Amino acid sequence: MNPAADPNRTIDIHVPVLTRVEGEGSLEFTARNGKVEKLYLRIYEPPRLFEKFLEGQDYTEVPTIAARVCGVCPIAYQMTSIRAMETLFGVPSDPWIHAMRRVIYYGEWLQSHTLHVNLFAAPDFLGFPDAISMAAKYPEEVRRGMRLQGLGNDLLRLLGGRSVHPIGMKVGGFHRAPPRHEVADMVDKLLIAREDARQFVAWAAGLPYPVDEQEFISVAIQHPQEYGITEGRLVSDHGLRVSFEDYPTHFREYQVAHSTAYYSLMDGRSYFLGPLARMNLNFDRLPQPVQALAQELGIRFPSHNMFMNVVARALECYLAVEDSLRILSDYQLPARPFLDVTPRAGIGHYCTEAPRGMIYHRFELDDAGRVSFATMIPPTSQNQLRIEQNLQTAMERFGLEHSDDELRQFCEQVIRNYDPCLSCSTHFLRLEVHRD
Amino acid sequence: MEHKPKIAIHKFASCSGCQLAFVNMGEDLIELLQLVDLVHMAEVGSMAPEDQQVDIAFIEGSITTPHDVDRLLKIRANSACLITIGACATSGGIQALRNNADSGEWMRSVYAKPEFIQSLSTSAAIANHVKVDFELWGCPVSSRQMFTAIRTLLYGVPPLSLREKVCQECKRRGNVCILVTQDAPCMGPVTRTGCGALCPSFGAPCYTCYGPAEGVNTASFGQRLIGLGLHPDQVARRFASINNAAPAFSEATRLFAGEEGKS
Amino acid sequence: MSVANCYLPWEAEIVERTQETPDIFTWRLRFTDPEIARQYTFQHGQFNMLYLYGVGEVAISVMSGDGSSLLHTIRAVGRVTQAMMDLRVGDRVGVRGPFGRGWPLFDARGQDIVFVTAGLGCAPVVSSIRYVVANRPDYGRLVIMQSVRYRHEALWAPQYDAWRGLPDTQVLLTSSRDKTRWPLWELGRVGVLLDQADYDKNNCYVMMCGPDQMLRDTAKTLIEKGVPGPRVFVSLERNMQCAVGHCGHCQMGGKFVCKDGPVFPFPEVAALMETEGF
Amino acid sequence: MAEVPRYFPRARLAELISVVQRAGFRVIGPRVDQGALVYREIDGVEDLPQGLTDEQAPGHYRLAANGTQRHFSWANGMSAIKPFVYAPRERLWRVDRDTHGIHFRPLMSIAPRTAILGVRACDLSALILNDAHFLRNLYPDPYYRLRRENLLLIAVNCSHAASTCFCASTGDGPEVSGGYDLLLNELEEGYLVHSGSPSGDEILQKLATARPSRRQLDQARHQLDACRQQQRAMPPAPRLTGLMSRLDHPSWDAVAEQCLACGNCTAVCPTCFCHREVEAPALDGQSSVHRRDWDSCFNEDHSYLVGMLVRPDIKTRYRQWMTHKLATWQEQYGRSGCVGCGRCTTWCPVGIDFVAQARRVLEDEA
Ligand SMILES: Cc1cc2nc3c(=O)[nH]c(=O)nc-3n(C[C@H](O)[C@H](O)[C@H](O)COP(=O)(O)OP(=O)(O)OC[C@H]3O[C@@H](n4cnc5c(N)ncnc54)[C@H](O)[C@@H]3O)c2cc1C
Ligand code: SF4
Ligand code: SF4
Ligand code: SF4
Repeated sequence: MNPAADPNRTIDIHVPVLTRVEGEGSLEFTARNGKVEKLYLRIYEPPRLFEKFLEGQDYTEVPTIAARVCGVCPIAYQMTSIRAMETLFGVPSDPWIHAMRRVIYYGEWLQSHTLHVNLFAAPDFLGFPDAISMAAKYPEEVRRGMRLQGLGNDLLRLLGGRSVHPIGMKVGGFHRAPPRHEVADMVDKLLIAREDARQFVAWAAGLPYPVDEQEFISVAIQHPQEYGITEGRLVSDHGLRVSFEDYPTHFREYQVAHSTAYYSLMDGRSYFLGPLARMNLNFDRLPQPVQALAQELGIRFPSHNMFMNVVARALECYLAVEDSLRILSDYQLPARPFLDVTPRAGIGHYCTEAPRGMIYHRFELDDAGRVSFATMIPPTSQNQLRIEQNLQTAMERFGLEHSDDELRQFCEQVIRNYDPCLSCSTHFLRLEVHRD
Repeated sequence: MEHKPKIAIHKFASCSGCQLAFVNMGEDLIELLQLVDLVHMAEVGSMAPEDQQVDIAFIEGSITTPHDVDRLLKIRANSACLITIGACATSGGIQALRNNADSGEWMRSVYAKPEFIQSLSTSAAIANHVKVDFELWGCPVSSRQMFTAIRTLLYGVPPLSLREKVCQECKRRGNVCILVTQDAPCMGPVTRTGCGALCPSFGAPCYTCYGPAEGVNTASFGQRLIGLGLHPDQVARRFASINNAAPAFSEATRLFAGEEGKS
Repeated sequence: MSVANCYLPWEAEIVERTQETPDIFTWRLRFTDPEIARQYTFQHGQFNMLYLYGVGEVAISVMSGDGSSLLHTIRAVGRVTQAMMDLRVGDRVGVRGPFGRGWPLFDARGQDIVFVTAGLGCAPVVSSIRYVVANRPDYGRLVIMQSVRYRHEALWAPQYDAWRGLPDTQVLLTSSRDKTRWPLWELGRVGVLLDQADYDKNNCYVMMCGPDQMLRDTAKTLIEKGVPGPRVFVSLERNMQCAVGHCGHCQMGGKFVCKDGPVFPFPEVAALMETEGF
Repeated sequence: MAEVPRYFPRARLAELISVVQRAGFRVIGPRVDQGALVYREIDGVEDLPQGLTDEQAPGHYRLAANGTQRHFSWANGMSAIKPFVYAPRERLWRVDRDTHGIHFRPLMSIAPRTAILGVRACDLSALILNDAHFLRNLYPDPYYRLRRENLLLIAVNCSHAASTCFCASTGDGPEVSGGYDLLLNELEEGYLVHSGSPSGDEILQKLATARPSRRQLDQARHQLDACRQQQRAMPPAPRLTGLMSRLDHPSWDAVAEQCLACGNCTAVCPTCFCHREVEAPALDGQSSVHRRDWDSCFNEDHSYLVGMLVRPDIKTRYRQWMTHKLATWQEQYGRSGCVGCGRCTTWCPVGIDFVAQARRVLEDEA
């Protein structure tokens, strides 16, 4: 152990590359006289200007291109743009399509969440520098996580053809209805995976987490009956209750002079998105078996301990398995897996719950169904301000007397906890480093 | 095998999807890690510096900043074999669309304070900057492509690279051609094989994510798309998609966007 | 070759390995199954499919030997052959064969024999030269013409020198890319040797191996000089994968080079060799 | 149609299928998929198309209702029998490595006993050509043979020719002349059925059939006669060898402008046999599987030789396809390799008309 350092020293920490996050970013902060003075989360991701590429594209092409913003949550990008256009075109809802959309979403959640819990987060709490060294000590746990991740990929493949940039969805529904025998195979896999998923939650809930109580506003999609994913309205635990098209009146993006990226504010305040926010708002909408497991394991929501985000993620994995199983067990082949759409001019707004939290799209289309203006706001940019605030208070509470190394490690943990997806580069810039 | 080969996966401007394809190998990944040392892959927390000597460096993403160029040169100098993975690294990716646009103008319209952005005006393929030993096309590459490449290299043999058209695999799978039965603007006849004819197997038209095949006849095919009812601009956009900067496709884009005469 | 499954290789061991030039090596192979070794026979000009574990197969002429001592000379040019160069004595490979139609050495008895080769094309021919040399009394004059790009690439140079000393034997060599002329060597393509060759054009067999263009040009010159067309034989190369006339890659018009060839009387293929694309 | 056929009404078709299934065969029949008819496994008569006909033209295929109760009133679908005997992808053998060496083992998948229902005259002719290529060879192909020996062929005489059909001119149709186990003629209200083999006899015995009426026999004959009136005709085989003396004809350049070299034609052609061998090593390095995949002379690697391509461009590749199919095939197998099914024309994405192109090279007025 390091001898305690002087908490009043000037600390300059620069974590050059954040590891075990999606994409690449870095953190830089300076403390003087026991106070954090400056703290930047930097995103390396160079701008890729997707919103611009979308201009002039036919609405049919949008899901394909939008997916490329992020290989980690392409379904969220595809689905949000698809639903934005469908609402504009007035496409009626269809129970089969709705159910299958939940399943493909669960696939993405499961894939992304298990990857995070298993390979990114667990090494932090079990004291390993990375997943590879953890795997040597915990081979069975790592394999179980990989099996569940594989199951997420299988769900994605069933409806989308492949796990990264799936090709199965279109405006109006799906290109293909999976044949019965493929669904039956999937049901078998889900049945087997149930127990894995329960153990996975128990394991995740039992990791030795620090306590990091934070003040924050949770924001998520809420649906009257279901755990909100692709349908519903935006709610917060501070009284927000609005439809998706009201997003622009409450949420605002801004760029700050000293910072590297766009930040988002909701009614002038920072807010928090992601699995924990969803659990905080929608726990009572979870299917019975999922709520029961949480109770059995003593998991309680709402919670303001940031590290419960990992547990929330694990519980959503179980949700994904249970609910997909329920949906696919009653599978019926539809006459057609999509509805016809007729493009029309106007503006379509939509939000869905990406693995990392709510994502917002807005498309302006002309009469031919071509995009004239696009906005896509990923969850990580919305969480950005929250992460920095979290770091600031958590760091002071953790104690600046810790060595630089320990501080650095702690910061990384805090950041990773959000599973920030830095690939969602629509609004991230890379700027010069400002050093003292 | 005397020494365990070292492999690294580096990321430039990309969506991380190709790396994810690697992580998505599932239990094969565990098998693979017994055969090789993964010394650099920020996503999973392995972080050897760029100047560590490796046997195989996989590169994801395109080159968009001067800093990228420095990093890439360092990686190249220290890798016995350098392989690009995915459309971004191999052809510049979807973001290469800005190469033809006034990117200053684009930046201004997307970002309030573009003066902070340090960015080359283009999104360039890795081969535009350094020598590339092999290219794995696809957006994203599949896990299979990656481990087949690694497996073959472990045998001391360059990976095989098939460049036939998607149609061939589509027919092997027994799919009905949706271009012929539904007038769907499927790009299979100009797109390189590798995906297993995924889209047409789902009844969806191919959109070129594996890049141009060998010996493509884009002029004739573009005319055919016009015959199916597409406007020449739509034809140009079919080519100017995921691999818009691949020469065969950027030429086709110019041809149908009618810019041939202007330049 | 096993008639039950013509696709299935047999295991063979590399029992000896010689590096001939920086990129050419010779293997001596032995089938590990003694029964197969015992049954194996071949004709000069035929080839085997050699399989590299985990990578694939290539067509390689059989130089000489029998099932327990099979010689193959290979030039490392691509994926499979370059990796084959790294194999060591004791390593195992797969072998299928022999395939195809060989040289007409039996019909050619009593006649003058003219060998013309260019580049590595010499491999399939060298075994036949050795055969003729070993059965010298059965044949008339022996003329060996060989062109290489550079003199230092001449494989088996000592062997050529030895042949030069045999009675009734002429060895003519040329290098097409060297700048200086060496003693006993000409400069230029194989054509420059044809006038020096001494053989009875009405009673000879010509056997040639090399790039298509050289084969075509030389065959035409020889026929113009009066050699009967059906006495001029060429060994052709085409992409080969199955070696049994199924996969279609080696087709040249109506011929399957793997089973109808690789050795053809020139008139059978003359027309196709005139046009690009066959 | 030498001996007198038997007759059964349409309602009994289901029974025929179940008799065949009970005899231990999986039944492959025409099914609608993505707007076309293709041979797929069927469970029963309900999976067959009914009242559908096909409209085919260069680069164009559509199904349309024709107001009948018929199941076979269409010309042909996307593929013939080829994929069921010569699989698009076939694992040939596997090799395992251990400290003793490498061990080869053939991978002969057990070919299920397969009945194909709805086989056309052109398909059967093509099958005979497939046999010639794969079996009447110094090295018969064991994989092909296994599948071939497990086939039961239930053929149907065509009652309608598509605009792309020209089997009458190649002598391969529309009437089935042999090589089947059972042969059907579909009439308005039922089927005439012939047996062509002992297996056919066996099945026919288990089926309740009747003597056909004169009217029914006439109907079958008229249908076939009508079907012989086809819009396209390939020049006779001896003329086709003339392609080889026209290798410099300018129309090869013209067709190369249009051809995509995508190989759809060779893939749907029931007689094309080209394939490549592919190695699939296991990740752990302890074993490897060697397989073959359909290939096409339109692919660059088809004619690859170290450092060069024998056929470097679309022109030489298109010319290879046409000259092989129509001319040099005759040298190999004693007849042209084209059975007049017209698939290469229908399924060409840019609609190159095979017959018209052959005529252009031969400067033959249609
Ligand atoms: C009848 C015959 C006899 C031959 N005898 C010899 C010999 O004795 N010694 C020798 O060194 N070479 C010989 N060759 C040539 C040898 O087969 C090729 O050099 C070899 O196939 C190249 O394979 P590669 O994988 O190293 O090259 P790549 O360039 O990587 O070729 C890839 C693949 O293409 C095919 N291919 C490429 N070139 C040829 C070719 N010329 N012939 C057939 N298939 C090819 C093979 O399947 C090969 O694996 C012979 C070829 C034939 C047809
Ligand atoms: S069919 Fe085309 S777009 Fe679809 S996965 Fe394959 S290459 Fe990509
Ligand atoms: S060449 Fe065309 S018409 Fe002839 S058999 Fe083949 S696909 Fe049918
Ligand atoms: S060479 Fe071409 S035309 Fe001939 S069988 Fe092969 S693929 Fe078909």
